[in-house]
Formats: sequence, C-alpha cells, structure tokens
Amino acid sequence: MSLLSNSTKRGSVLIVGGGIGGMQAALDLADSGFKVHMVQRDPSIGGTMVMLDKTFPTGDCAMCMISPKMVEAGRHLNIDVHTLAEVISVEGDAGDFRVKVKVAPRFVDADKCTGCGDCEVKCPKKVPSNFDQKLGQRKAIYSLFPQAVPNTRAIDSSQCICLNDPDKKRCRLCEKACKAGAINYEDKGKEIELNVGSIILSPGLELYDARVRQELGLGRWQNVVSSIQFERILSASGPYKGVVQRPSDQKHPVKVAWIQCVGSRDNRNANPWCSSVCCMYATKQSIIAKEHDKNIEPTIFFMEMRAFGKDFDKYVERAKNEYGVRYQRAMVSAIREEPGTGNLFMKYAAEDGSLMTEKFDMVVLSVGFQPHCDAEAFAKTFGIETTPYLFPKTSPFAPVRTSREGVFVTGIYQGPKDIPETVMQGSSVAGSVMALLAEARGTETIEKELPPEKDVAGEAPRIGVFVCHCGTNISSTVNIDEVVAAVKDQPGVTYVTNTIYACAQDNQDMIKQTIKEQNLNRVVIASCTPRTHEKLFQETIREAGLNKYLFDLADIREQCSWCHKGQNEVATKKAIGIVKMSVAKSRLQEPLKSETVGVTPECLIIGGGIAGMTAALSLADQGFPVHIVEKDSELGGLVKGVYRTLEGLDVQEFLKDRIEAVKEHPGITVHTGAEVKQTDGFVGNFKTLLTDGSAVEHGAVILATGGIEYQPTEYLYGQSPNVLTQRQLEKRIAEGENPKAGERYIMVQCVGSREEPNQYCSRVCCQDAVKNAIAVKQLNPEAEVMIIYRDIRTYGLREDFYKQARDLGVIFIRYDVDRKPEVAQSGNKVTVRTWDYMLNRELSLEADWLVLSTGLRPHPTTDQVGAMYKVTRNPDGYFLEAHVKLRPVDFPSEGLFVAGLGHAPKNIDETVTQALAASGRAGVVLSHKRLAVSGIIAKHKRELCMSCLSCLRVCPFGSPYIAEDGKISHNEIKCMGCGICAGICPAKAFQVNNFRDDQILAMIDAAVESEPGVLN
Amino acid sequence: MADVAEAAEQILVSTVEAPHDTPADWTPNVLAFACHYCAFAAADLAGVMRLSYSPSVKIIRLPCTGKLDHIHILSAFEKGVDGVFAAG
Amino acid sequence: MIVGKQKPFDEIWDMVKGFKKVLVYGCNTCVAICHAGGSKEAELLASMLRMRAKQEGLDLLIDSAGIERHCEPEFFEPLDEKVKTYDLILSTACGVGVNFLADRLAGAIPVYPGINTSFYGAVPEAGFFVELCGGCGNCILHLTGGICPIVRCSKSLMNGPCGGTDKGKCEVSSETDCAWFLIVERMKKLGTLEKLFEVQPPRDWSTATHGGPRRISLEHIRAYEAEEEKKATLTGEGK
Amino acid sequence: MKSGSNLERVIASGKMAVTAELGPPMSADPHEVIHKAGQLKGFCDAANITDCQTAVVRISSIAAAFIAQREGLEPVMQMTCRDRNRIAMQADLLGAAALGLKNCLCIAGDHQKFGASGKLKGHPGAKNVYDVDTCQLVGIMKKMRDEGLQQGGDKLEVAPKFFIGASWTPMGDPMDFRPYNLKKKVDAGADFIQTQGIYDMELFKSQMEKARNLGLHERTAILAGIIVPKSAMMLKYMDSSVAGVTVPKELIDRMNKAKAAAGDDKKKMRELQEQEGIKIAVELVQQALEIPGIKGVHIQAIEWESAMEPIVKAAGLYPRPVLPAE
Amino acid sequence: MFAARRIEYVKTLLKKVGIDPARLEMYNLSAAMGPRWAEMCDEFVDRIRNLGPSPIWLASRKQSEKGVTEQ
Repeated sequence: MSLLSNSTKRGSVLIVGGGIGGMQAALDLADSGFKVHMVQRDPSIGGTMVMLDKTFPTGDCAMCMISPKMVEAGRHLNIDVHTLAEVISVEGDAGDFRVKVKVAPRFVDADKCTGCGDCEVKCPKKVPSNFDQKLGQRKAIYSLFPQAVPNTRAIDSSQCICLNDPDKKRCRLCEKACKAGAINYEDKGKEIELNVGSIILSPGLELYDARVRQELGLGRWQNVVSSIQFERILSASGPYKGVVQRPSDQKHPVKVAWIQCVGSRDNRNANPWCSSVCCMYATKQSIIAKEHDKNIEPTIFFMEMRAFGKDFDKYVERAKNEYGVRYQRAMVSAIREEPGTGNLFMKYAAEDGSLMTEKFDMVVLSVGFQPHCDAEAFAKTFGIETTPYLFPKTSPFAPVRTSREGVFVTGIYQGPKDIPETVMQGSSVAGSVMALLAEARGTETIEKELPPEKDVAGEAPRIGVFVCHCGTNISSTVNIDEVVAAVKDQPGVTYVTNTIYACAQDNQDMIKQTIKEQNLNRVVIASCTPRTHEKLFQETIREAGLNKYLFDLADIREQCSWCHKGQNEVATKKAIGIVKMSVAKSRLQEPLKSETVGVTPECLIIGGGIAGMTAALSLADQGFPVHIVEKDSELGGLVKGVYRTLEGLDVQEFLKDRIEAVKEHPGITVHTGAEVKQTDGFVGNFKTLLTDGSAVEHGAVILATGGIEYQPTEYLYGQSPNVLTQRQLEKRIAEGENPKAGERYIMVQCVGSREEPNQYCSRVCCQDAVKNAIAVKQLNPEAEVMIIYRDIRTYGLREDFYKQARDLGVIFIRYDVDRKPEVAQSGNKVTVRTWDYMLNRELSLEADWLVLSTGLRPHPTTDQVGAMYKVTRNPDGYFLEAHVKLRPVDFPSEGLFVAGLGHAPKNIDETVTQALAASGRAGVVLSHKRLAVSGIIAKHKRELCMSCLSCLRVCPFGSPYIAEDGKISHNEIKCMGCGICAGICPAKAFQVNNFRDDQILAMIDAAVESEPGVLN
Repeated sequence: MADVAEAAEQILVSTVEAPHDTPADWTPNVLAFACHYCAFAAADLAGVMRLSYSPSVKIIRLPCTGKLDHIHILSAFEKGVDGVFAAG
Repeated sequence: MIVGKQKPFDEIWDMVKGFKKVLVYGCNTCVAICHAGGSKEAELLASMLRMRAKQEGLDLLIDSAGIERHCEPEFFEPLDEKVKTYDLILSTACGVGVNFLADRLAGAIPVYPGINTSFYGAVPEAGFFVELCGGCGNCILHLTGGICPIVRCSKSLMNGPCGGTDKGKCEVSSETDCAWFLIVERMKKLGTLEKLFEVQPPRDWSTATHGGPRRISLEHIRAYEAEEEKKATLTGEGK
Repeated sequence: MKSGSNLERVIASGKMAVTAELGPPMSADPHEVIHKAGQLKGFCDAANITDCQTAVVRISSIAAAFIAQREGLEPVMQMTCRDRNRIAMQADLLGAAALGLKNCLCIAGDHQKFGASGKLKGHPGAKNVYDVDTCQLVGIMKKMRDEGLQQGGDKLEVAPKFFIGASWTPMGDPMDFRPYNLKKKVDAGADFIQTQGIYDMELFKSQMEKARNLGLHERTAILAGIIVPKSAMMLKYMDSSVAGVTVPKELIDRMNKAKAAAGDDKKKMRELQEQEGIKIAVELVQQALEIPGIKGVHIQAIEWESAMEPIVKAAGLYPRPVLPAE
Repeated sequence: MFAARRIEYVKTLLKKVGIDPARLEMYNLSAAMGPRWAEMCDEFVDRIRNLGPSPIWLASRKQSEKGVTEQ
C-alpha cells in the first residue's frame, strides 16, 4: 500500500514488548492510522502487570483492567501480534527501518487452534509454572495464564515428551485431543521481515534475583518469598486461590514481614538505583493481605518510605492507621529459619543502631527491577546508546527518545516506574511517533470492506441457531443434539444446526452461507463467552450483510460445560435454558445504527508552560492546528524560575528553544494574556470562547494549567534575611553568587507538603535539595550543607545524585513530622534545633542560610477551568484523571486530556512525558474524520421524560444534560452504555440498546420456562 | 463437631415465609445478573479454570450492575424463580 | 413539586384484596420524580400485589399503567376506555390526582390512594426531598429572608425562635434546622435584620385551607378558552 | 395597677420579686395541687401553674391556678400557643379572669413530640395549633385589657385585667438575636419576663447588658430563672440536652464532689447532692439579684417544692412582703 | 454501588410480599475471582436449597394442581 503513497516514510511501527506500556502505544497508534507490529518474547502479551493481583493506591484488580486491553490489542485489525518472537536485526533510518524478526516454534498452528484447551487437559507432563513463580504447576502444552492473548496454546519444547523423543513417537496425546488438528510437532519457527517507519522499545525489565543475597534466605527458607511470588499468592486465580498461606506448610501466617530495597539502592551487592515501586507495592500487599486475612500483622522494614506519587502518602497513612501496618526503619542483616517450625528469625539494626531479632511466620522480599540479562545485546541490535547501567540513554527534555532517531523507548526499560507512568509513556511514545510519521498516517492501515446491510425492518424474526461442540469441550458434557432439538420449535427460530468449531474459518464461512440461504435475520451462536468471541461473530454476520447487533452469543462452555463436567444431564438442561434465553433476547433484537460525529481536527491547550508547549509542538507536528491559551503575558509557566535539572542540564536554554519553536511553528496560535471565558460541546466538537475575544472550535482540549510554588509562612520565611527557598538559592547560584568557605547551608524538606491539610508529597523538592546541595558543594567544597528531611525521595535513577551528594559530604539528618525542626534568629545567623534519631539526641545547629524545600500546589485557575470543562478535582485540588492506573492523561469524558502539574506534582521529564502522552491521546481523537459511537448506548425517550434529573445526577459520563429548552436531553456521543440512567429513571425514559427491559424480561421468562419444575 | 456446627449453620429457617414441604421434583432455579466487566468475567474464569459448581445458576449479562432495575428482580420472583443474585 | 411516599404495602393490600381486576395507575409528574408513583413504581407495586395475590390463592388480575399527569383531564383521555374495564383503580398519583380521577369516574369505579401525599418540596439531591412551602396562600417570604417559618418552623412561629433552639437545630429533632436560626443568619447576610424587630400581628389564615376549599379562577384565560371552544363548535356546525 | 395582682404590687414596690413553679398532676384529683400550694405558700409572691408542660396532659393551668388561689397561693396561669386557637385562647382568658386570676404567662409550648418520653406515650400524633405565637398572644391579651377589644375587633363589655408575662431564653441560639426577641415581647406588651433557667451567670450578664442597652429593663420586669439542681446527673443532662442552657463545669464538679463524698451510700449520695444543690441555687439567686435591671427571681424546684423554703430563707428573701391591695 | 443499594431496597419489597429477602443477594467480584464465583454460586444455591421453593413457585404449583383436580 505504501507504494501508492508519495510519502517516503512508512506508516507502520514496530513495538518490541507487549506489556501494558507497549499495548497502550500499540492501541493509540493503531487507533489513529498506523499499522503496528508487536513483537513479544512470551507466548502471550500482558507483561508484568498480568501477574499482579491488585494495584495501588486504589486496590483495583489488575486483571480486570488489563484483560480488556489485551483482547482489544489481540483483535485489532491493525495490530499484528508476533509472540515467541525476537528482533534479530535492524537496518535503515528513521521513517524506514527494515527489521528481521525470529519467531520461535510454537508447535501449535495459530490459524487452526481455537484455544479450547482440550490438549492441555490431556497433556500428562506437569512442570512448575513460571507465571505462578514456581508456586504452582502447568502442563508442557500451556497458555501462559487463563486470559492469555492470543489464546493459542504453545508447547514448551524443553518439557514436551514427544519433542524430547528423538523419534517423536512418544505421548502425542495433545495431538489426539485436538479436534482442530492444530498440533504440529514439526514446527520449525520462522523468520519474518518487517518494514516500519519507527521502532518503540518496551521490553520491560527483569526482576532482581534475590537468591544472590543469601543472607535473606530466598530459595533456602521456604517461607521467604519474593514480592512477585507474594503477588501470585494474593491472586484469586493464583496457586493458592488468594488464600494467604505459607509455602512450607500451607499454614496461615500471622506475622509477615516485608523487606524493602532488596536488590535496589545497594552499591555493593546489587543495583544502585531505586526501583521506584517497591515501597508502594509492599504497602499494597500488606493491605491486601490484611483484607484477605484480618489476623495478619504486617511489618514493613524500610530505609525510606518513597510514597511520592499521587495519593501515595495518603495510602501509606491508611495502611498505618486503618490497617495497622507497622513501618519499621531498619537495615535487615540476616534471616534464619527456626528448625522444625518454618518460622523465621530476622536480625536487623534499628535506626539508632541497636541490634534486634524478631520472629516472623513469613517474609516477603521486595525485589527491585534491573535491565534484562541480555540488555547489552538488545541495545546493540537496535543501535542505541545505553547508560553504564544498561538503561537506554534518554534526556529529561526528551524522555522517550533514544540516541537513534526513530527509535523510541517506553516503560520501565526507560527507568523504573509504576503502571500509570508506564501507560503515560506508552501514549507519550505514540504521540512522538505520530509526530515523526505524520505524513504517513493512514498509508498502511487497512479497513474492512463490507457488503451493504440488509434491511430487516418489519420482518418477522428468522433466527438461526448454531450450537457449537467446541471439539469435545462442550459436547463431552452437553448433549448437543438435545439442545438442537429443544431449540428447534422456539418461536422465531427457523434454522438450527450444530458445528464442531463455530469460530474456525470454515465454519464461519458456513454460517455466512447459511444466513444467505436461509434468509436469516437474527443469529444466535451457542458456544463460548461473549467477552472473547462476540466481536468475531458480530463481524461474521456483518460480512453476511446483517447488522452486527442482530447477534447473540449463548455461553454454554465457560458457564456450562466447563463448570459442570460429569453432570451431563443437568448441564444439558442448563445449556438448553441458556440458549432459549438467548433466543428470547434475539427475537427482540433490532438493527442498531452506530452514529458518527464529525471531528474538528484542532486542539486547544490551556496553559503555556512546558506541558502545554510540548503537547502543542507534538500535535502541530502531527499536522493538527493548535491554540495555546496562556494567562500570563508570556509563555513559560513555573519553569521560568528553574535553571538546571538534577542531571545538570540547562533548563532556561531548553525553555528558550521551546518558546521559539512554538512561536515559529505555523500550526500553533498563541493567545497570551487570555483565559477561557466560556466553553461548550463534546469530543470532536468543542467551542471555546477566550477572553481575548477569539472563538476556537476544536476537537480536543488539553488542560495544562500547571502549578505554583507554596509560599511558606513557617521557619522565619519572609522575616529573616537568612531564609530562602530552594528556588531562590538556585537563582543565586545561577547568577554567580558563589558559596563561601565555611558557610553553612541547612535545608529543610517537606515545607508545605506531607502534612494536613496538604497530605501529599510534592515530589520535586528532594531532588531540588540534592541538586542545590551538589551545586553548593561543587562550587565550594569548603561550604557545608545539611539536609533535614523526612524521607529522601530520589526515586528511580535519581538515586545516583543522592549518593553523589553524600559522597560530596552533604549531611542528611532525618526528622519526624511530630518533631519538626525549630528555627530562631540569632544575630546574623539562624539556629536550627532538631532531633537526631541516629544519635538519639537534640542537635542545635547554626546556619548562614536556611533553605526551605517548598512544595507545589495546583494553579489557582485549576478549579475554575475544571468547573468550566466539568472535570473533577481531587481533595488536594488537582485534576482527577479518568483512571489512576490505565487512563492517566484522560478524563472520564472523551476528548479532554490533562498534562503537567495540574494533574499532580512532577519533574520536568515527567511533565514532558505526560504532555507527549496528551498529544498522543488527542492525536487519536483528531486523526479521525468522524468518530463512531457504539450501538450499545442508552436511548432517551424525551416524550416519557419529566426532567427529574436523576440521570443527570448519576451518570458518570455526563451524557444527560439540560438542553436549551430547559429539559433533559441525552448526548449519545458521550454515552458509554452502562445503563445506570436506565436503572434509576422513574419514568422509564431510558433503555439501553440490546439490554432493553423487554429483552431482559424475555430472558427471565425463558429462564423460568426452561425449568420443567415451574408451572405457570 | 465441626460437621455439626456447619450443619447448624446451614439450616436456614425463614422467618418471612410460611413453613412448607419441598416437593421431590423441585430443583433450585437461580438467576444471576452479572456485570460484563467483573462478575461475568469471573464466571468465565471459573469455567476456564474448570471449577465445578452448582448448575442451578443462569446468568443474565448486563453492561453494568447499575443497569439492574428493580422490576427485573421482582419479575424474576413473580415468575417463580427461587433466588436472584446480582454480582458486579 | 408535590412529594409523596408509597403507603405501607399491607395497607394497600387490604384495600385491594377484595377486588378482581385492579389497575395500578401511575402519574409521571411530581410523584414520579420522587420515586413514589410514576410508571415504574406502579409497575413494581403491581408486581408485588400479583405475588401476594398468587400466594394467597386469590384470582386477582393486576395491571399497571401510567400517564403524564393526573391533574388535567386531557391526559386521562387515551386510557379512559381501558380504565373502565377495571373494578378498582389504585392510583399512585398524589391526592389531587386521586380526587380528580375519582370525580371523573363519578362513582363508576372506586379510586384508592396508593401513596401518601406528603408535602411540597425541593430535590436538593437525587432521592432527597425537603419541605419548603406550606401553600398557605399568603406569602411572607420577603420578611423572612426567603425561609418559610410556617412550614420550616415546627411551631409556625412568626416572631422569632422559641426557647427550643439548640445549636441551630430544632427541639423536634437534631437533624432539623431551626428555621428561625436560619432566618436570623440569612437576614444578617442580607443586611435586613431590623425587619425582624417588628412584631408581626396574628395572621389571616383564611387563605390557607382554613378558609375552606380554595380555587383560583383566571377569568382572562378561561374566557379565551371558552371563546375558542365556542368558535370551534360554531365552525363545526358550519360544516 | 394593670391587674392589681400580688406579683404586680411587689414589683411595683421596687422589692425583688420571687416566683415559684407548680406542676399540676396527671390526675383529676386536686390534692396534689393543694399539697404543693401549701409548700410554696409564703415563700414566693406568686407561683407559675404550668400548662401541660412537655406536652403531657395534666389538670389545666386555669383549673389548677384556681385551686391554688383558693389555697391562698397567688398563681401565674400559663397559656401555650400549642393547644388553642385565638378563639379558645380569648374565651379561656375571659373565663380565667372571671374566676379571679390575675397573672398570665404566654409561652409557645413544648412540641407535642416531647409528650412521649420515658414511660409516657404522650400524644406525638396530636395536631398542634400555633394559630398565633407568643408575641401575638401577648398582644391579644394587651389589646383585650387596655382597649377592651377582642383580637378581631369586637368589643368586650368587661375587659380581663391580666398582668401579662412572657418567657425568655437569653442564651438560646441565635444568641445575638435573643435581646431583640425580648424586645419584641416587650413591644407586644409583656409586663414581666421569666427567663429560662440560668447557670452561666457571666453569659447571662452580657445578655442582660444588651437588653439594658435596648432599655428593656425599664419597660418590663425581668425575673431571672433559677432551676434548683438536684444531682450531678441532672446538671449534666441540662448542659447537654436542654436548649439554651449551659452549665459551667465548676458547678458540675461541685455536685460530683458532693456525690463522691457519700461513698457508696445511695441515700447519702442523694442528700449530699440536694444540700449542695440548694447551696448552688442560693448562690445563683444572689448573683442574679445583683445584675442591674433584674427585678426578681423565678425559682423552679421541679417536683421538689420543699426546697423553696430553705432557698428563699438562705438567700435573705424571707419573709415575703405583704402589700395591701389597692 | 447503585446496584447494592437497589438490592437492599428490593429486599425490603420482597419481605413485604412474604418472600424471604435472603433469596436476593448482591456480591462484589473482580474479574480475577473465578474461584470466588464458583464458591459463591454454591453458597447461594445451598442457601436457596435450604429455603426451599419460592412461595410463588409453591403457589403456582398449588393453583395448577387445583386446576387439574377441578377439571
């Protein structure tokens, strides 16, 4: 196809790694006109997140969140997933790379395999499951986990009896079990060549192998587990089905300890960096463990509590106060098992140096991340430079760009980070690629050509029912013939048949043929779950000219044959009931039109700081006109007062470049000294009036309203000439006022943060302090710097600078919020009195300069802008994103995005990342000429409505609204079809398409009728 | 002992309904309203994991349990269903 | 709007059980908004009554229906014929609707109330209704900062709070605001506190129900309608 | 003289007035009224006869007042706005006057829901009337007395001559409005005022100062209400649960101390607390009488009429003046 | 959240018509809770088995039996 285009750039992208970050990038790109090839080493996509039980700080189930994304990526017309695959070479340049991919043999033909799992049942070889961290078992032919995508099984060649027999004669049970003939012991794998415009690397990291630290006893003492093992223990679908028990004796542990920083922040034994997420996941695990078993007494042994993310500190406070989690500052030196009991003695040094021993029933090691063992070769393959730690080299100003143009990086491979930041980078890298390949957008994607839809209006139902055997998956339990016979004379049913695999290609063709021959106008397929197969079958009947909503899937496998094995009679009866219910619903189905709305391909960005400008440039490079509204008279925002990054880069230079680039870009209109006056509309069609009189029509909006610095009132600020903020110190240094020998700088952390009413970490202040401390020390080693802190939160690779500061002689003294330092003026100096927990006594220190590390606040306009665009703010005043894990730049209402400090405190690189992510997400919307609305939405009958506002008050998406005539109307574009409105409406004015009350009532009737015991 | 305690727990005497004999040909008929994204997915998983459970439950899938209407529940009972649960 | 609450089910059942064919008749205006008597609630009530009837072995046919409003004749018309086929109408409209329909049916079929009409209220949030006006026919809200002492004070006091105010709450319940506390605070904000210093004389309650059934007749509207009707009949005759 | 009642005469004489309280029984038997009247007689200038207090049905205020008067105790009849419309009110006032009653206190009345408390069922389902409120009732009474007219305007051949009283809760919410509340009652025609029970004298003093600034002390006779404390528990209850009453912690401590001194002896516990209660009441009376503008005290020894004698005596208010009728 | 409250409300309605509210329940599940789903179905069906047929079912049966004998 690319031959047809004039572009020299390819409209396709290679994504290496199918974790949550890679999937996000893939979906964003594929949804906005790019062909995506995803290469994944494992037999399924999903990455690390699928192994997790729940996520912090909301306690959302990881699988619930990721599974729909996997299904979506797996089924996407423009995403090709290559599993068990690795890139072996890359040639070419940005815009046109040639990539060779080696695909390992799967021994199962993906085209034939239906994922039924018959083979797995028959396979006699059990092996420890890596997915369950060897706490459980799997077969030699297996799927990585039950919700795997693709759900094609794979044979583990190292374990398979047949493959390890030189003659391949032994066993072959799976081959016999497979009715689809998908097993291929002769599979040799293959090599494929891909031609792509850009490459995204998201291979993730591997976990630190804690067995290296022998003194902690992993692999030696059974009840010492790694945190990822504990994650599987907690998982309801894990090896212990969510029951917290000890591997040694299945006893329920009471005292459980978590040891932090195992493999992280450790120069001698392991990795020097901070893995960023362990403090929080340990907190989460202790909470969830406690929720599973209230007798558990969790203790977390830590050095520094790094709860730097949005609402993290509150989460830790909850763990302490509501769940009774004990947090113990300590260095753990060794763990020994008590012979015979499996209990563990832990030796540790408390903060004041005293040596303690404590007994635990179970110990969890909070292991960190490190680059894959083959990271060096990996980097070489893609021709990118790395840091000495083998992380890819990136810049804080371009955090997703590698040293090789056109090759981007995302996720924890770029640096340790948690899920939302990974997702954010996924969108961010998508945004970057969209800008790079803008002109090639849409050149390689395909769209299905479909026959016109048959008009079935007014026709009596002619339902065709196809009952699937699913090999023997269904038919070994459910008597298919009986089902066929029972359904035959149901009203409206004109045709019934059975099929071996409804989802196999030949049977799909048969179904299409039958629709035509029998002139069917409704189709019911009785097979497996609609969650994975509904879309497939909908497409099938659509290809036969039927509206896709004239279809219903009766699940007689997951919800019948599989869970009632051996009870053939009742299972058959139940299956009949299930099919009859589907038929009853089908009878009342109507063709649904998927409405579409036009999109104004322009974007409005509120805020002209780094976030706003970065997003603007990316979107403008993608080819979408952008309007920036900036309240101040000039662009720049808060970063105007920042001179260097922690890494030492010149921020002012960067800012100058950005401003120039924005001003020069023909696609960007800047409105300085202006604010939003009024706004209206919905995704694709917003109209915003500005105070400078201009009216902007736009399809998307990015709220990049930014933040401000807290103006301290404590510690003599504003009263003593010796007291500065970090920002003021930074400015002095930048202006060449060098520290003098013997001068003492005392820095106080968490000024205006992590305390009521601002119970959150401002995230940047620790780095500011470390940065300025290093600067002072480097400018004059004779000057003295002390940092009085609560927890030093130099997370991720920033840990290096913490170490550098200490090496330069910066002194760190911890304080507690209950015992804050006291400051008094004494002559031309200030005296700082603080408690030293290591020495266990009070210190009185004189300082020439007291430097306050002040926190961040959302910009005062956040509230007003939020109210105008009807998006919520959290209690701290920051914008509340659609979902804290998986939709970190979206708002619940489509077409609105957030970036920068208005979302939460963050560093420059993170702001740039989020801004690029917003540009990626907005790019998805703006790249569509028209947006399609799902057919499954609530329909509002205005004539029945009395505008009682119940719906308006409960709808999570803001689709009901008060129209110009003062009565309720319903914006179907915003509707997500959840039906909460229909549930609450006292006038029955709302009905959800395909879940209408009459359909549900018909299903209830059918459910009852099919029970012979009931007489009615 | 444990068995006795368990049995005692299981005997559920209704204070609302009049006492009655259970006909021999009766089997429980239970309807479940399940949210597509949570409980319905959990039911799928139960199947995938081949967990065996009572066949008396039939599921009606909803886009979200918020959609569940009072009348759905009442009509189920009116039609003679023995139990209803919603899961989301 | 008018706020109502469904009557206790047993009370309704006692009203209904002696009949053979019952229509639960909902009104889709005020009482629907307060989730007491709209089509949906009528449907639920009908279902419950059917279940009760079935258990008691009674041969009782119970349907439900709903119309826009039970206080204007035109809305009834489409269902008039259907209504006549029942031997009891259980109205879930407010008392106005019950009266109005009973008058309309003029003794042909009994009309029983399914809800207790409670008060005129506002809906500060979904599912929460508060009484704010008593319909006394002689409004004094301009004197009391827009807060009605007649219904919002448990004693309808006109000259200030009684001795029962405690921390701003009424002696009747710690969940009820003292109206006079609110009035004083509101008047302070409005800067018109001195209006409260004047003694209000005894009220004329004849404008409230104490003056007998009330009616309001807008002659200009009625005259117009009468005229229109007359014209229509005339032209009709002309053809 | 407006009414010529003993209370009016004592007040007019410039002496500090003392009123007491007599609660009629839930019974048709007059003996309890007679007995209580006997206990109060001589220790007060007049005694309030409550009108179905806390919305509990009792002998009506008018009838009990008449019995008390017969026993030689001058009554202050009470009339709530809760139970009568303006027709019944005026009719009852005429009747009361015809029976020779001369004092009447106008009050809003406790809400009917209070009737149901403890073992009593009361009549929480009763319809309350509130045709007029306290101010308006005061006005009606004044119009009858001074203009000889009914509220509606019809003439009375002989007007009822009442010494008109009203209640005042000086420390109720909203506090800053309370002085004006008093002013309205005075404007409407209240000749005397009895206040809600006062324990917090400092607060009362400041409210009195505001009343004085409005000149009210010169236009009406304000009698400070003193409720005799019986136990620490009662004080705590009054503090937490009775509207418009705050009890300083010292007083509760004093009662607790008295209680503690008794050890485990229940009887002694009661006695010591009662002794302390009387002491406190005396102190309160004395403090109240020193406040400028106060014209007397209204001492309520609820269901403890025998306490009147020691209190009045200890406060130096005995004997009560005997003033000739005009 | 809405559903949970709705279920509580419908329980009160059921009680009014003589149906044990225990016949109606709300469960919270996440997609990963396959085992819990199975357990829950068993629990609930056990509960229903103990409660026996619903009064409505019994009443319908009685009615139709009567119908049969009358015929």
